[in-house]
Amino acid sequence: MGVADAYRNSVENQWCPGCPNFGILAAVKKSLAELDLAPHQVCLVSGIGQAAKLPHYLQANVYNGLHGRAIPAAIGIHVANPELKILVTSGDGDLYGEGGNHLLHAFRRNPDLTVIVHDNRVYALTKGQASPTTPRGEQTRLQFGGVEIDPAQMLATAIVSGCTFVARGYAGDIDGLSKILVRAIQHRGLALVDVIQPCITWGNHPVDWYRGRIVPLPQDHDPTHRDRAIAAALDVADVFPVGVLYETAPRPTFAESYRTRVGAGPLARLPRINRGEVEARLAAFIVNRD
Amino acid sequence: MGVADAYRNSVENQWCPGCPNFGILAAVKKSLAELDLAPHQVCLVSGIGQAAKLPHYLQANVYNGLHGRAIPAAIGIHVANPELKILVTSGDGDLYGEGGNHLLHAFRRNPDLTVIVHDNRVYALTKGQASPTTPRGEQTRLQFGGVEIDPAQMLATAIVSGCTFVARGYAGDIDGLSKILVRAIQHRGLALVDVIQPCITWGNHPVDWYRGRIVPLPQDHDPTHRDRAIAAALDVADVFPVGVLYETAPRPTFAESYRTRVGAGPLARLPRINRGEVEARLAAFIVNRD
Amino acid sequence: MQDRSVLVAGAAGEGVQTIGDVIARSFLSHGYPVFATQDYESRIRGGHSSYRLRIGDEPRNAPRADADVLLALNAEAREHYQGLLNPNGLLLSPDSVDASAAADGASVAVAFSNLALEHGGSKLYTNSAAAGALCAALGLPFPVLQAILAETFSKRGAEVAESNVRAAKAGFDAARATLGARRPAELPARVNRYAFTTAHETMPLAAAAAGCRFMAAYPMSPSTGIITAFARHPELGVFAEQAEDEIAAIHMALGASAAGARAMTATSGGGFALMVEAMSLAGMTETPLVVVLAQRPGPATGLPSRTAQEDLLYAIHAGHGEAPRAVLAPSDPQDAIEKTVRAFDLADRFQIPVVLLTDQFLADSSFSMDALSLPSEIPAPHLADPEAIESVYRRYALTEDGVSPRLFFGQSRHLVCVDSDEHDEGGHITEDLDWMRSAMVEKRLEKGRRLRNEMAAPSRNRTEDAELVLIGWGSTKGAIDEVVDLARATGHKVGALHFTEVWPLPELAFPEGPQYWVVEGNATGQFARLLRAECGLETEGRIGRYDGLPLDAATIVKELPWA
Amino acid sequence: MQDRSVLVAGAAGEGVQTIGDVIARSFLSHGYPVFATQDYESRIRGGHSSYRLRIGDEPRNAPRADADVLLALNAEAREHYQGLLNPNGLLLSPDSVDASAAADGASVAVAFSNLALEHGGSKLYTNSAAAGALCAALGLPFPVLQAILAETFSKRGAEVAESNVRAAKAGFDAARATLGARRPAELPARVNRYAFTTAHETMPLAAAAAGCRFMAAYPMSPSTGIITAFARHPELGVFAEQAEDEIAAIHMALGASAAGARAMTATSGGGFALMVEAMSLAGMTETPLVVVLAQRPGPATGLPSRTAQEDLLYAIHAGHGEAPRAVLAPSDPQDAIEKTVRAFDLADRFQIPVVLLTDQFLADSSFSMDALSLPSEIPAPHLADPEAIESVYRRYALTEDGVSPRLFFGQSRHLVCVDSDEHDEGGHITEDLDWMRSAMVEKRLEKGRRLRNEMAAPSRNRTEDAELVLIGWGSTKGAIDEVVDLARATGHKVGALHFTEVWPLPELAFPEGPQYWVVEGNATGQFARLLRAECGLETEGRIGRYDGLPLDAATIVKELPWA
Ligand SMILES: Cc1ncc(C[n+]2csc(CCOP(=O)(O)OP(=O)(O)O)c2C)c(N)n1
Ligand SMILES: Cc1ncc(C[n+]2csc(CCOP(=O)(O)OP(=O)(O)O)c2C)c(N)n1
Ligand code: SF4
Ligand code: SF4
Ligand SMILES: [Mg+2]
Ligand SMILES: [Mg+2]
Repeated sequence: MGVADAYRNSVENQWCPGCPNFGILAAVKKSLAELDLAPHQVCLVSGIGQAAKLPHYLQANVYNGLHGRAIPAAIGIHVANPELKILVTSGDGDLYGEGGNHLLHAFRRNPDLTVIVHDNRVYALTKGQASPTTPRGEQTRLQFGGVEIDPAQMLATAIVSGCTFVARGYAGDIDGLSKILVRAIQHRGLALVDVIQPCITWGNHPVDWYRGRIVPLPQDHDPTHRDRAIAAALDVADVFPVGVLYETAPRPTFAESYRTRVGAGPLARLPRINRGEVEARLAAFIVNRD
Repeated sequence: MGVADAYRNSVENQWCPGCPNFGILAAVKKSLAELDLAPHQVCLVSGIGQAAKLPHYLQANVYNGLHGRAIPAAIGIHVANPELKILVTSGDGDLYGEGGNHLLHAFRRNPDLTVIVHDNRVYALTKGQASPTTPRGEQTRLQFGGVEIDPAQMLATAIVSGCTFVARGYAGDIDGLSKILVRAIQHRGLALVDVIQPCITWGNHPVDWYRGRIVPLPQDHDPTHRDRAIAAALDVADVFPVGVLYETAPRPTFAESYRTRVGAGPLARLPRINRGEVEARLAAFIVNRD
Repeated sequence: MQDRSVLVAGAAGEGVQTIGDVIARSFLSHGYPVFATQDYESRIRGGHSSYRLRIGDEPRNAPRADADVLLALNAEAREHYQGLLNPNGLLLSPDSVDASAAADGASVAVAFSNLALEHGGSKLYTNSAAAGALCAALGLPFPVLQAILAETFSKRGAEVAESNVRAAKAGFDAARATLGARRPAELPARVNRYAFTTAHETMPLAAAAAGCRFMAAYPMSPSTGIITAFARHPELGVFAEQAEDEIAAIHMALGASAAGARAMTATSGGGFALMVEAMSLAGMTETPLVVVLAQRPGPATGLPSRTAQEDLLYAIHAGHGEAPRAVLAPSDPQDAIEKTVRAFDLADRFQIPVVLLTDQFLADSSFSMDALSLPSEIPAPHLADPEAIESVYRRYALTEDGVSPRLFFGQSRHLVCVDSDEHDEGGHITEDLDWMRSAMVEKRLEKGRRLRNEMAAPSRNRTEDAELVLIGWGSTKGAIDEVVDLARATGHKVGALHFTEVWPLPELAFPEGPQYWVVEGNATGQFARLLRAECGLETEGRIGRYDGLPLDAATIVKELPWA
Repeated sequence: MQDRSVLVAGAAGEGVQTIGDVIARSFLSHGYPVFATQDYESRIRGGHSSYRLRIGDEPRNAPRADADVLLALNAEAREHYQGLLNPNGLLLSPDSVDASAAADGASVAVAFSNLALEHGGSKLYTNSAAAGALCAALGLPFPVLQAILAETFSKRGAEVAESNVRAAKAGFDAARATLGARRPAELPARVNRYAFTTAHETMPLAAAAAGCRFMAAYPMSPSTGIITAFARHPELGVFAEQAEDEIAAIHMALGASAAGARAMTATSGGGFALMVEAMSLAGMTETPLVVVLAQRPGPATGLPSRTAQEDLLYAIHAGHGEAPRAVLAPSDPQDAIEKTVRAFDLADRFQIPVVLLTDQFLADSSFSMDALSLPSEIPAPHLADPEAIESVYRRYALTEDGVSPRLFFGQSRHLVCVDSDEHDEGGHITEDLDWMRSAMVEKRLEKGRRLRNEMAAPSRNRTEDAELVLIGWGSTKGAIDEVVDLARATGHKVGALHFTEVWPLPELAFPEGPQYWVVEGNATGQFARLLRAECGLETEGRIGRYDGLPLDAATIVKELPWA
């Protein structure tokens, strides 16, 4: 088991002092250490937003792409180098708003990724507009009269869409979160972890408000029971059940059949196709060769 | 009650002779007639695909926009002229694939639209690639070895996302479908109707194959019961339960609060803002007027 | 008073903007015009940010990079910004600095937070203490600041207001004391009054006046202020929706427009990229639309909170296929009003998308304007009269000028068919290549030709006798006009041509004689290339800036041939 | 044999393509080159579609709009296409036509389907009967067709093959009988052999040879064939994924590329619009990528199954901010091989996105080529050696040529940081405007300058003594070369310059003397504008086509100054 310090780098952190994002960062490091993954075995993929800056703040490979596009980029990376452990870390706006379609279809593809959503219920980097998870009625720096539409239900959507690992975590509980993350990273296929992450700058509630509402899933929660999992996923009016909501047997992961054909390892290491084989195909365009 | 013939126009139909799309067209006309809607009160909105050509084939207002973008266009039309009955008619590729994100967020907004998905489980206009609903394992003109990912579960997603009317229809049953459509159009808020529409050119199964698998929902199906509705929505391995899967009390529809402010009717009919009011605001930028 | 540049610097979240704003308002209320720019990082707390004020007797709405006075709220800010301080400048900071750092200038240490605690009762009032010190350093009578502070904090109750004023007074007194003999003469009050605001604040008002009723957008710096203004002022009557993404935003706006509402969206380069397909759609369906494209440095995420003019050719060419569009690039808050009204009018009359090309500099810089006014006439929407249409309505009827009478969905019993495929006059899909396709292409092009005839020529500044003509576009007008004055003052016959309607370019002649130099906020000379392509103009020189900061006169002057 | 144009016309789904293909293969196997184009509507059944063959002694890979022989499968097809029949042309159709309709030409009625039923045993063999009739009308010995039919239908069993042959023979005999004295002399066999294929069929093979391992795309005409080829031939080893949308497609490809795989995507204008933001990303993150942009007429959905060259300036400028890219526009299936290999090489060496700009004409037209070959050397990927990197790896290390050594994720213990913000050498977000931002802009521009030095000059066809030089780009080469020959044959000194590397344009000189005319498949003269902007070339004339059909020599000749 490694130590979380091995992932420390010297990049200046741009988050607000005291932001629960630091808790997520700590939990990520802790879980990687626990799993004894060396930095070069890990690739962190993100979009744009406050959350999406996370990959810069630890030692690992980093792909910090465009707002909303972490998922397809991560899928490409996953196919091209299946040896990497890939974590997507981005915001609720990024993954559920701009990138919603990619997540929806990622559930279908089931690539071996851990998707960590920093769910602060706000667009923080752009200074406080509603995110897809902002509850109806809450005021923001754009929805001055209160949000007038219902929040997205991406955990429940994941469950009905065939995602086999769906969890909710809390940024304020580094140990608890890192335990969930260890399971998520170990899970074969796409694992979705929505992390309640109060924004202390733009959020409508102080951290305390959340702390009181974070409750562990009931002891007897059966993570293989779809309806109960959905109920726990939807049930966020004034309480946030935390833990692994849903976990079933892994489904085939993305690109498995291609991989059995071409073999393991990075695509860049595969030999180039035999020149003669292509030339033969070009020759086959000649009509009626004798 | 009007007659469906009132919606007939003289545009040449480009569908394959015998395509079940004709059944959907007939059911749409029938339901509009039943509801006594004059053509100019109706606006049909579509994306691109074989299905998306439907609006051209009847007398009504038409917005045939881009592939995947029918939903946001329909929302804009709905806000700008709430007097219109708006039907979105487009393909499974269009609405669940390219346009997936819009549908996901439309469930949250709950605009008063009827969304009719021509679910032929294929990209027909582009000649036979998998659509988001093509079952795993089925061969297509692109997935030669069979589809390797799971189908999208948009009906179940709608249910967990707050959509209050979710139905499955069958293109081969014009009467049954038009009954569902009448209810869907009458429903306040977004109504999603997924219509099983066998493609007789690119589909892997003849119409007969489907016909045998179309079953009405059980007599005792309770459309307000979320878990049962989800089960019926997901349950399409080899049987398609047809009918209204889910229906609950309408939620507030999109733009209601704006509408109470500015009044009913097309925005284009509202008087322009008083010039003086804007001038006063410009004058307010003067610092320390005396 | 002579032209002064004042820089307030600190970390994000530290109140730089509050101080800057209070000082700006104080000077304005004292009768002096202020030009204020903001410089900040893409983060919420920490880092470096500054508010720069340029104060003088006459409005000079152009940035200055150097500072006569630097107020640094902390040591990091001082270090980061003190290189900008002029040789005889004054440094105000909470800690004393060794002489060398402040070179020939003066360094005044005022313990803002201690004073705030002591006199205001809390460190919360540190910023007011700093503002007071700045006020002293600039010769502004304290009562002016006092009035502005009282007004600013009145909403938070009398006690808070008074504490702020006390802290400010303490800062003021402390600075005066420390300055001693170096303290400036007290500035006399003037009667002049100025409107003080940004282009992104005037544009939503102009849009509402132009009849805009629908706005959908997705937040993106530096464009977010536009939708925010509509949301903050529901009385403007503009329905404003935050979409799930930019694609949805523009398609919502197009749908609304087809249904008769004047509609717009706003974004920056990355979001505009996602709207490109819909720009092409607007061209094909001939649906009026106004799109604000607020530029920031790219590529990709680039520098989200900085400025650039890198998206000109992109704004013009973004969209597959060929259809007319207009691109307008306003130069200041008043021009932004006029261009916004014009954008809605052009969009409506030609049934095209119109891009309003702004940038972070325009979004965040407050100009002092003698007055702000709406155009004397705001054109009415150009919708057809359904009664005047006999028999069957055809949305794309072929006409001489290429513009078809436009009805909207549900306007009457006439049915409206809007289609993204190549279509016939009725709007239905066509595959008639013998005639209909070409007729529709020519219809759309004809609109473009007529549009071109209406585009405005550039404004001229002392070009009559100029030996060197600087050509600029959009937000750089203030800086370039200043260069003209500076150059003339040193005996160089410089003039300027300034474009605020950049696409399509009208027929233009560039008389032989002067050298032409293009000045723009990018590295590749986009407008220079455009002038070459469209007007055959061979320019002699190019001045580009691409470090994320706005073009200022000093930077331009340094590049002139005699510099 | 003299150059003959044969048009097979019918409704979609009626077998037009099968007949055309069988006839084309028959001629090819008899030793004659064929050029075949397809014309069809955006629907699955019905409407009008045609397969056009141009047959001669020498390859003439250029479209002809007129027809010497028209085979119409039904009355609607006959009506739709018979205007194209030359005065002495021959009309073959199932129903007899009154003399006036076939003017000076001959009209031969052969009841294809009855013959099929009678001799083949089923109407299913109607197309073979028609092919047989066509064979007779063209003087092709029946055994040639027989062999091709046997080969074509062998997979479906001997009986099906034989029935087809019998139906064909019946059609052949019936046509010969009806033609009587007008039947052509029997064509002698030749030993010549040609490769017969489209550019979109050779490109996937070239991509695989170039080391492409990853392709993600979303179906869109006319680009879909590219991903389909990879999927159909898993032996090529290219992972091919149908994405949920074009945005996902290009981001998947960029992710794969950052992880070391040579990657590509393919789309048409509307899908490319959705990739614009990622094009800018590729520029910023310096990630190699190849994008096939297969043009079709726009704007918006336009004419999905037709051809155009309307997306040139769009391909060049689509993306916010400024970063280098290359745009290559191949002219035929062999050139497409070379350009595809080159695209991967340029993408990799300069770490940029490269666009392969094709169109529906290139996608669907089969050329007869003397041979198809891979470039003699296929450059290896340009990845750095992790061993050679001491201490900390910096993805964006500043170098003289602007190109940083590239490692991929997981290649070694070195960590790779790829970032869309403006970044420092290590790839981390920077707000350093004093130096780092400008250094990174200049780094990227330097790559563009060096790229420009490597771009190929246009090919020349008889320009030495030309008085009129036609300038073309991309898929129009065959047509323009034919114009040169036609014009020379009538005493006009015409030459041609043809560009297949269209961005960036290299340093070029256009000697004074000849007139320069640009010929392109659009209405606004995009390449002419580009030449003016980049090279200052003032062109005297422009020939544009924008009706959805490919440029052909006759159409161009009509526009020449002496026409
Ligand atoms: C295409 C595009 N649209 C918009 C933006 C502007 N933008 C940057 S971050 C962000 C929202 C971030 O919200 P979230 O993902 O929840 O992250 P947070 O900042 O809350 O951690 C937006 C809209 C962008 N960078 N790119
Ligand atoms: C942006 C964009 N991408 C791709 C296409 C090509 N395209 C046209 S229709 C279609 C799929 C249609 O499938 P579906 O929506 O299921 O309709 P169907 O034809 O099956 O009725 C695609 C991919 C397009 N027109 N625009
Ligand atoms: S703005 Fe909110 S989410 Fe972002 S760093 Fe600050 S507290 Fe955290
Ligand atoms: S291709 Fe399929 S869906 Fe389209 S019209 Fe034909 S049968 Fe119907
Ligand atoms: Mg967030
Ligand atoms: Mg479909």
